[in-house]
Order: sequence, then structure tokens, then C-alpha cells
Amino acid sequence: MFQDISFHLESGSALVVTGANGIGKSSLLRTLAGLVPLAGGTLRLDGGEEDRATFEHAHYFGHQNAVKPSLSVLENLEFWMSFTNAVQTPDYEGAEILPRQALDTLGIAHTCDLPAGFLSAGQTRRLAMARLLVTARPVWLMDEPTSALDTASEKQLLGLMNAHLASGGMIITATHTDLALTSTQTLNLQASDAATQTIGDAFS
Amino acid sequence: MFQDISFHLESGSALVVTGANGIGKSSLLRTLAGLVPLAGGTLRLDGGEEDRATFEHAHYFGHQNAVKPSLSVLENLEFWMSFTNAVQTPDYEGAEILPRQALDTLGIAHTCDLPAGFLSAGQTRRLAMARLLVTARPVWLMDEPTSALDTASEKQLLGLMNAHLASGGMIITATHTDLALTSTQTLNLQASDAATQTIGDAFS
Amino acid sequence: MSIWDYANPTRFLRLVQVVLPWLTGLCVIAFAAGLYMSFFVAPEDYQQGDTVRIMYIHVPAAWLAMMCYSIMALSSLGTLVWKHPLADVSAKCAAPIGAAFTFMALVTGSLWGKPMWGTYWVWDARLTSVLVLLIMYLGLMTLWRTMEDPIRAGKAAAILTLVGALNLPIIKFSVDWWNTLHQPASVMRAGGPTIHPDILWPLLVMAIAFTLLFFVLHLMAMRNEILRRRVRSLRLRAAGAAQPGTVANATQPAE
Amino acid sequence: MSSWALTLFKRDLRLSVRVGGSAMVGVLFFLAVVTVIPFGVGPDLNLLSRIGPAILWIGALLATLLGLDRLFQADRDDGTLDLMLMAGRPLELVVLIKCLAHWVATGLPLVIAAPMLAIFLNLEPAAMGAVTVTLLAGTPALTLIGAIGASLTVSLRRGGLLLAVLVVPLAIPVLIFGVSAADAAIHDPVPFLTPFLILCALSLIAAVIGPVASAAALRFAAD
Amino acid sequence: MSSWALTLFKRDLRLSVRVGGSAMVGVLFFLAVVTVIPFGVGPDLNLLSRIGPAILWIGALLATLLGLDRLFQADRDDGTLDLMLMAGRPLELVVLIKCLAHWVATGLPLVIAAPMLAIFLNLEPAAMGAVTVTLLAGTPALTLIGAIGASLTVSLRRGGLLLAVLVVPLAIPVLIFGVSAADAAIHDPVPFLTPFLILCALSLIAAVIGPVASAAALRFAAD
Ligand code: HEM
Ligand SMILES: Nc1ncnc2c1ncn2[C@@H]1O[C@H](COP(=O)(O)OP(=O)(O)OP(=O)(O)O)[C@@H](O)[C@H]1O
Ligand SMILES: Nc1ncnc2c1ncn2[C@@H]1O[C@H](COP(=O)(O)OP(=O)(O)OP(=O)(O)O)[C@@H](O)[C@H]1O
Ligand SMILES: [Mg+2]
Ligand SMILES: [Mg+2]
Repeated sequence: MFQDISFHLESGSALVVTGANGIGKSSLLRTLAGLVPLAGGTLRLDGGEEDRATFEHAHYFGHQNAVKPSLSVLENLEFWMSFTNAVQTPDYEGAEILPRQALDTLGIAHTCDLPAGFLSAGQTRRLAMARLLVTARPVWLMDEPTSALDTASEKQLLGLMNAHLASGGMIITATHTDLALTSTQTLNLQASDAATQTIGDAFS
Repeated sequence: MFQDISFHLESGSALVVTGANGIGKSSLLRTLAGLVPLAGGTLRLDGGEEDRATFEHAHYFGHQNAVKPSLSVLENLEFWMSFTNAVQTPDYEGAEILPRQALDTLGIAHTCDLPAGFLSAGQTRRLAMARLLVTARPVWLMDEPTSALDTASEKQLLGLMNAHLASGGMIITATHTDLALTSTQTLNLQASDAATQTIGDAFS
Repeated sequence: MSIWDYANPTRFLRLVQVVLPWLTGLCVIAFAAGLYMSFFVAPEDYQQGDTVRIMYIHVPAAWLAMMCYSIMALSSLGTLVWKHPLADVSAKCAAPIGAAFTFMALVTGSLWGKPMWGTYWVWDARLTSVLVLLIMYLGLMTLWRTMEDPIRAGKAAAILTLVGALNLPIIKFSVDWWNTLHQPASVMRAGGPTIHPDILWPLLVMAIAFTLLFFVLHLMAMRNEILRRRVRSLRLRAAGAAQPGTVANATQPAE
Repeated sequence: MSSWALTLFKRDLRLSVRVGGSAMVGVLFFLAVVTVIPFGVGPDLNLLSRIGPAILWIGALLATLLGLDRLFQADRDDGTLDLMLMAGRPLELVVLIKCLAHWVATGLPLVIAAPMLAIFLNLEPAAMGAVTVTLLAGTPALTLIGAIGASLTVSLRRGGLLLAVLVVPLAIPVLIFGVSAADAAIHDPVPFLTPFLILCALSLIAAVIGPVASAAALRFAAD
Repeated sequence: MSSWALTLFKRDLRLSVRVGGSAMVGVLFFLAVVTVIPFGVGPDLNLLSRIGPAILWIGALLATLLGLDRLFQADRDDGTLDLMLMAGRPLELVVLIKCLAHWVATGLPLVIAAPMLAIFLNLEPAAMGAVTVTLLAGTPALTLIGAIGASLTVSLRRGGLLLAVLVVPLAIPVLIFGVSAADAAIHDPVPFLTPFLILCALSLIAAVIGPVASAAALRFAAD
């Protein structure tokens, strides 16, 4: 699907992927997340745990929130905390925080015991975000993280992303808007890279 | 759910509904579309056809595209053209255009005979938009119309919306971004209107 | 030259073009010989009369029904383990042919059963296994049909095929058990290992003819499937290709 | 009405026949049920031919009801249902046409497959014909009654089983008269026509109640 | 492993108890099937008690298979599945635990309901016990085999029927040995233990093949 994409990301900095609709931003992120098999090329994380795949060092924050409406907000979060394996790298010193604390940081602590189905779209999104705070993983893959958020929440999200960068994490994010991140690199996908090769499989 | 909302819209002008996440923008639009019953208050369209409900004068352009992936692009559009009843009001002189023309205007005429499942998110959105062009209805209800569109497509969409206003139509749209529409009124929903009454049912 | 050289569909198509006419010719000759032998050379059965000639269709069809599944299982291994790009094409194309042979075995068997047992169908272990095999073929075909993306459908079907292959012995065993438990109504003892050469030869020739028929149909179906996938990818590309053009369009004010 | 109704009918038919459609699956399920029952009951042909009409009817009942879960849900999931409610067409008629298209795509194949499956159950030609005719008269009723369940469960994500549970009690009369009519045709003493006419009447009643009830349910499901 | 596995198990159990009581729906469907069959077959009590174990087993088979369609689909629809694949836990084990939770929530209620339904079918106490014990040993196999179908159809919007069609052939051995064991307990001559042990063996085999195959299918479904 892609041709000639290569980038190198230092810990503590962010990569912003931009490009037109359907150019392949989401696909790139899903490939990095190990959800789409890599057709060719290599993916390497220096200093990662040897016996773990690259994608196990990453959090994926996509369009879907992975929130069960019938479980309470806290139950949702606690499940992900216990289920997701935390991974440490030497460069990354992000701390894990407790679920209640995370909810507090994101301003939805008062909904703790409500079923998650009662939350609005923006609140659900914040709950999904809390997942990234309770398990430490150095890489955050974020697909249009600010979609469905209002201006205030967007600012708060950017604050969290910057804090993650400050503690030595990496962020790779696809977006259509400008994000005020501290140290960024930009990867602009062009039609020649992707659109014409959309289905470059063995049959063409 | 709402309290004290009232507005009056002239034909040829647009109402932009803004407000924080979860304040009830989408709910307001769905109420106007007749998809959520009106708990109280009145809704009136001057000069509409007498024997038709208000919502039958309106197109609803929501988050979902109502596009069937296994039908071809043209089949999708033709179905909606034949199924949706066109409605005329004296003030509105928008013309219906043919499906192929509509697809051409939106720049996806070349995909005419392809299954709609082959389209990208942005293209699918444009196909959904084409539905509004092939059947004339004076009111357009649009929920975050620019979501998932890149800058170029967004501009094109605004062009179409302005053309609709110019021919005497009305637009009511909820959005988080600024839209460059010709004659707009803004309705800013505030927490006191809605959020505190989110569950203002008979038990409160 | 190894099979890997034909991983390239283009080269495979060229091979098919060369081989197919010869194979078709052989198939026609084998059928001519087989049909002649089974209708004019082979003797009538002293009990069954001319109906015994159904056997020359029925038995090869039944054999082919089973062989087809083995080929699909092998192709599924090809898809999942060796990741051969043609393997899932091969599996997908073998399924309808296998289903057709299975159906043919069922129909000819039933037609034969009427004069033999007085009924078209008994729940005999062997017949029942064939029926279950037919359901498995049809289920696989439906799985392929309901999935839009051929690659993903191929992988899903490969898993199901392999699980089915693991299960077939268990199914056979349990159906046998079920049947003996209820005292077999089976009458199918006609053949047995001691077949007279006069019967055996036509049968073998027909079996070869059926096998050739399978390969002819399979290759033709694979060729069609490859072309179909090319059309699909061309159309997908056509959908995406004009995107830059659209952007150019959009700069003009839309009326 | 003609033009839009025809378009809707053709669209629904196309959707079920195209890739990803479900026309074949119902027949296969029918075949699977009919094959599985002898494994439980045993291969005794006399017993099987005695309960054959019942097996066929129960198989058709299950295949029809379980195949109905996507009748409205597919349209709801992608927002089509909202637009249909706003289109300004009488919803009862829309439901009726959708049911008709669904029956042609999935019910009719069941009826056509029934004689073939009857062979496995050792039914006589007369019984075969009787079962087929009663299915032809009765499966539309099942689809129309099932539509009520389909619209009730449309907002719940787990249609399948729940739908069947809701609708089975309503469908039992159809089953009873269908099987009795088929049995009557086999064993002379009982007249065939009485239960058969009742079956047809049930189908007609269902053609009224089904669309009205499920249109009402769909209107509520929208909010 | 203990901690996360237990959390997963509890979560799945909670979800199936909270969401619309899927346990209840399964049992109700079981009840519906078992009550519908006498309407078709006729009220002959001898016949019913003869085919009673078969009816119960077929009902349980259908209820189990048809209730499995949301096993992975709910998780896929809201993006949970993607995150599970990335969580760094062995997927086979995840599948096994999910199956276990699903069986406890929906299979176990079927087993518990079986003796009650057996009364409708005029089964003797011995037969009742035999059917219940065989169901207890056999339904886990059905869930585990069904999980393969559930993961194969996870990306399709219409799991239900297709899942059943794909899985029924694989489930036939379980049905055969379940019914034979139950029958054996009723009619003395045949030994009960042989088919029952085979049934248990089938459950164990399914506990290996099921998770492995469906984990593979889920991995492929993600892209
Ligand atoms: C629908 C009904 C029937 C089905 C599905 C069926 C299926 C099969 C199958 C699968 C085989 C291949 C077995 C093997 O090679 O191991 C076979 C072989 C054979 N069948 Fe049938 N059969 C049917 C009816 C009959 C009838 C009515 C007769 C005649 C009495 C018959 C006679 C034979 C003979 C003679 C062979 C070859 C002998 C052998 O390979 O053991 N079949 N059949
Ligand atoms: N499952 C799929 N099968 C086939 N093609 C796909 C699939 N998913 C995406 N595509 C194609 O891949 C291309 C890239 O899609 P992707 O979602 O990555 O775009 P994007 O850059 O994220 O666009 P957007 O800005 O709309 O989010 C599109 O052309 C799309 O048609
Ligand atoms: N089906 C529903 N049942 C109960 N409450 C609902 C339902 N749908 C929405 N709500 C509630 O109604 C409120 C308004 O939601 P709505 O989707 O209209 O917000 P919005 O202004 O469109 O927000 P956003 O900017 O996130 O799109 C929210 O608090 C939400 O929790
Ligand atoms: Mg994207
Ligand atoms: Mg909204």
C-alpha cells in the first residue's frame, strides 16, 4: 500500500502525519500498531524489550473508544489497566497513575460509578484517553485524537501529550488540524506514495 | 432535554448551532428531523405544503452516510432519488439535478459504476452529500458536515451550501469549526439550557 | 523449476494457456474411451441389469468429491503456512467443483438406490458422511461469498478448511458409530475388493477422465478468478486515482 | 406509489443477492437442521417419514425467523432507517415491501428446497407436494410476523435469538395449521382444505398486522 | 497470568449478565425450540419420550451456536479487539477464557434448565439425569467449536445463521455421542460409559482446536 516511507523518531518527540482523505494515514498507524501486516520493510524500536513485538510497546488511540456502555467508567478503566501489559524502555520514564487519578486528571472523576453509556461523546473519548495514562507504554499512536472534542478538552489533551513527550515518550499522530506539540516532525503523505498504489498486491 | 430554545430562520439563511460536547446539538437536529419526538413546544414552517410534516421538508445529513457498500454508486444515489419525496415551497427555487450530474459536481463521477464499498471515507461522504442535490427540499439539517473531509472537499461542500442558501433554502448545522457561510445566525447552546437538564424527564 | 516460480500470476496464466488445450484434449479422449467401455464393453450385472452402469459415474464422482477436499486442505496449508499467493485462488476455485462432484455422487447414488433399495435415500453411514461433506463445501462457498475482501476471505476459509480436515475423520468415525448403534440399513455391499477386471477397467478409465475433468475445470476457474481479482484491483484503483483531479475541480466555485 | 415501491423492492432484492447478501445462508441452515435431526432421532426411516412434515416446517420456521435479524438492522446501522422515516412514504407500505423482497430472496428458496430435503426424510410424493404447498402459503406469514420482532429488536445489538424468542409464540398457530394441513394431505380421513384455508387466512392477517405493528415499532426505535 | 485472566473472565461474565440478560435469551430460545417441536410432531407422549433426549440436545445445540454470534463481534465493533491484540497477552488463552465466561453465562443455564424441560417431554428421572450430565460434558465443546465460527464471521455484520451453518458439521460428532450416551443410560444393553468418555474427549479436543483456530482467525480479521 505504501511506497518509500521512512522516518526516524527520537524519544521525546512527536511525528505528525498529514495528508488528504484516504491517503493512508490511518492505515499507516494501524500498520505500526501491528493490526495490518507489514507488506515489506522493517520496523525497529531501539532499546525496547527484546522479547516483545514493537507494537506491544505502543498504545493505539483510534477512532473507536473500546468502552463498554454497560460497565461503569471505573470498571472499564480497571479492566484495561489489568489487561494491558506495561512495557518500559530505558529512555522512557513515564509513570503509571491510578485509575481514579487518571479520571480526575481528565475531569470525569465524578462519573466514576456511572455506566459508561451515560457519557457524552466527548466524555467517552476522555475515558478512552485515560487508558493511556494507567499503563505505561513509551509509544502513543493516535488517529485524529482531537476529533469530537471541544476546544477546552482539546487543550487538555495536548497538555497530556506534551507531558508524555516530556517524560521521554514518542507520539505518532494523524491529524487534519494543527496540533500545538512541543517537538514535532511532520510526515506529509502524497498521492504518489499511496493512492496510486492502493492495492499493489501480487495480482496487479 | 432542552429549555427555552427559540429561533426564527428566514429562507436563504443558515443557523449555526455551536456548544460544548454533549450539550445537545445533535439531539436538537434530530428533533428537528422528526427522529426524536418533540417533548414540548412548536415547530412551524411557513409556506410549507400543508399536508406534510415539517420534517418532510428537510434533508438530514448526519454522521451516518446511508450508503450500501454492495450497491454501485449510481444505484445508491438513484434509490434515494426515487425514494425521497421532493417538496417545494414558494420561497425555495432550488433545482433538482440528475444523479450523474450530482456526482460530477462532487467530483466522483468516475466511480459511478463501482460498488460504493470501494470508495474512501471522504468519497463516501460526498456520495451521501449528492443525495441532497438530487431531491429538492428547502431545509438542510447538517450535523458536523465537514467531519472526515479534507480542506479541499470542505471548501467544495461550503460552495454547495452557499448555493443552496442563494436559491432560497435554509440550513441548520451543528459544528465545532467555523464555516464560511454567506448569511448566518448563530445559536450557542449553553450548559444552563441543556446539560443540567439532561435527564429532565417526568421524575425530576 | 519449482512451484514458487508460478507464484507470479502472470507466469501462471501463461502456463495455463499452454497446458489447458492439451489437458482438455486428453480429457475428451478419456471420456470417449471411458463411456464407450462402460456402456458397450462392460457386462451387465446379472442382478441389477443395466442400472449397474450408473456406477461408472457414481464411483468416480464420489472419489473426486473426496479428492477435491484434500486439494483444498493442501491449498489452505499453502495459504496459511507457505503464504503462496495462488493457494487461496486454488482453494476458492476447487470448492464449487468439489460441491458439484459431491452433488453428482449424491444424485447418481440416489437414482441407483431407488431400484436397489426401493427408496432414494437411507441414513447409511457412508451416504450421510457425503451429505455432511456437501454441507461443508456449501458453507465454505458461502463464507467466500459473504466476505468482500478476497484475501481476508481466503484466510478465513483456509482456517475453516483445515479445521474441517482435522474433523473429517472424527465425523466419519462418529457417523459410523451412530449407524452401527442403530443397526445399519446399509445395502451397499455390491462392490468389495474383488471386482472383476471387466468392471474394473472401465471404472479406472472413467476415474482418470473425471480427474482430468477436475483439472481442466480447476485451471479454468483459477484463470477466471485471477482475472476477476485484477478487474477488482483496477476498479479499486480507478476509485482512488482521480482524487488529485477532484482537488483541482474543487478550486472552482461550485454552482 | 409504483415507482418508488418498485425501486425499493429491487434494491432490497439486489442487496440480498449481491456479495455479502444472505439469500443462500437460509437454505443452507434449513439443510443443516434437516440433516442434524436424524443424528439425534436416529436413522429409522419410518419414524423420520412420520415426523418429516414437522421437521421441514420447524426447519423452515427457524431458518425464516433467524434470518430476519438483519431486515431492519442493516438499515439502522448505516443511518438508512432515519432517512426512510423522513422520506415521506407510508412506513407500513415500506415495511410490507421490504418483507416481500426479503421473502422472495430467502423464503422462496426454502420452499423450492423443501421437496429435495423431503427426499432425505423419505416422504411420499403426495406428502412432498403437501409440505411444499403449505410452506408456500405459510412462510410469508412467518416473515411478516417475524418483521415485528425484527423491528422490536432493531435497537438492541443482539437481534438473532431474542427475535426468535419474541416471535415464536406468535408463529405457533402458523406452524400448527401448516403441519396439520400437510398431515391431512397424507392421511386421507382429515380434510386438507380446512387447515389450509386457515393457514392462508393467517398469512393475510399477518400481512396487515405485521407491517402496522412493525412500522410503529420502527418509529419508536428511531429516537 | 492469574490476575489479568481473572479480570477478563469477570468482565465478560458481567457484560453478559448486564447486557439484556443474554443468559435468559438462550434459555428462552431453548424453551421455545423444545415447546415448538411437540406442536409439530404431535402430542404422542411415547414418541416424545423416545425422541426426548434428541430434542433436548438439538435445542441445546441450536441455542448454543446461535447465541455465539456476539462472542467476538461486540469487541470488534467498539475497537476492543484491536486493543486486545496489542495488549501482549497470548490470544489463545484470551479466547479460551472468553469461551469459558460465555459458557458459564449461557451454556450452564441451558444445562440447569434441561431437567425442567425434560418434564415436558415425559422423560424418566434416569433419562433426565443422563441428558443433563451429557449436556454438562458436551456443551463446552459446542461453545469452543462455535468460537471458531464466531471468529471467522467476526467481520461480517450478520453472524448468526452463517456461524451456525459453518459450525454444524463440526458439531455433529458431539451431538451423536451426546445423544448416544443419553440413550445408552436409558436402554440398558448399550454401555453408557463408552460414548460418554468419547464425549469428554471431544470436549478436550475442542478445548485445544477451538482456541488455536479462532485466535488465528481473529489475527487475520484485524487487518
Ligand atoms: C446417495 C446415495 C449414495 C452416496 C452418497 C454414495 C456415496 C459413495 C461414496 C462416497 C463412495 C466412495 C467410497 C470409497 O471409495 O470408499 C461410493 C462408492 C460406491 N458406491 Fe455409493 N453412494 C450412494 C448410493 C449407492 C448405491 C445405491 C449403490 C448401489 C448399490 C452404490 C454403490 C457403490 C459402489 C459399488 C461403490 C464402489 C465400491 C467401493 O469403493 O467401495 N452407492 N459411494
Ligand atoms: N479494509 C480496507 N480494504 C481495502 N481498502 C481499504 C481498507 N481500509 C482502507 N482502505 C483504503 O486505504 C486507503 C487509505 O485509507 P485510510 O483510512 O488510511 O485513509 P486516511 O488517510 O486515514 O483518510 P482520512 O483522512 O479519511 O481518515 C483508502 O483509499 C481506503 O479506500
Ligand atoms: N440515546 C440517548 N439516550 C440518553 N441520552 C442521550 C442519548 N443520546 C444522547 N444523549 C445525551 O444527550 C446529550 C446531548 O448529546 P448530543 O449528541 O446531542 O451532544 P452534541 O452537542 O451533539 O455533542 P458532540 O459535540 O459531542 O457531538 C448528551 O449528554 C448525551 O449523553
Ligand atoms: Mg483516517
Ligand atoms: Mg453531535
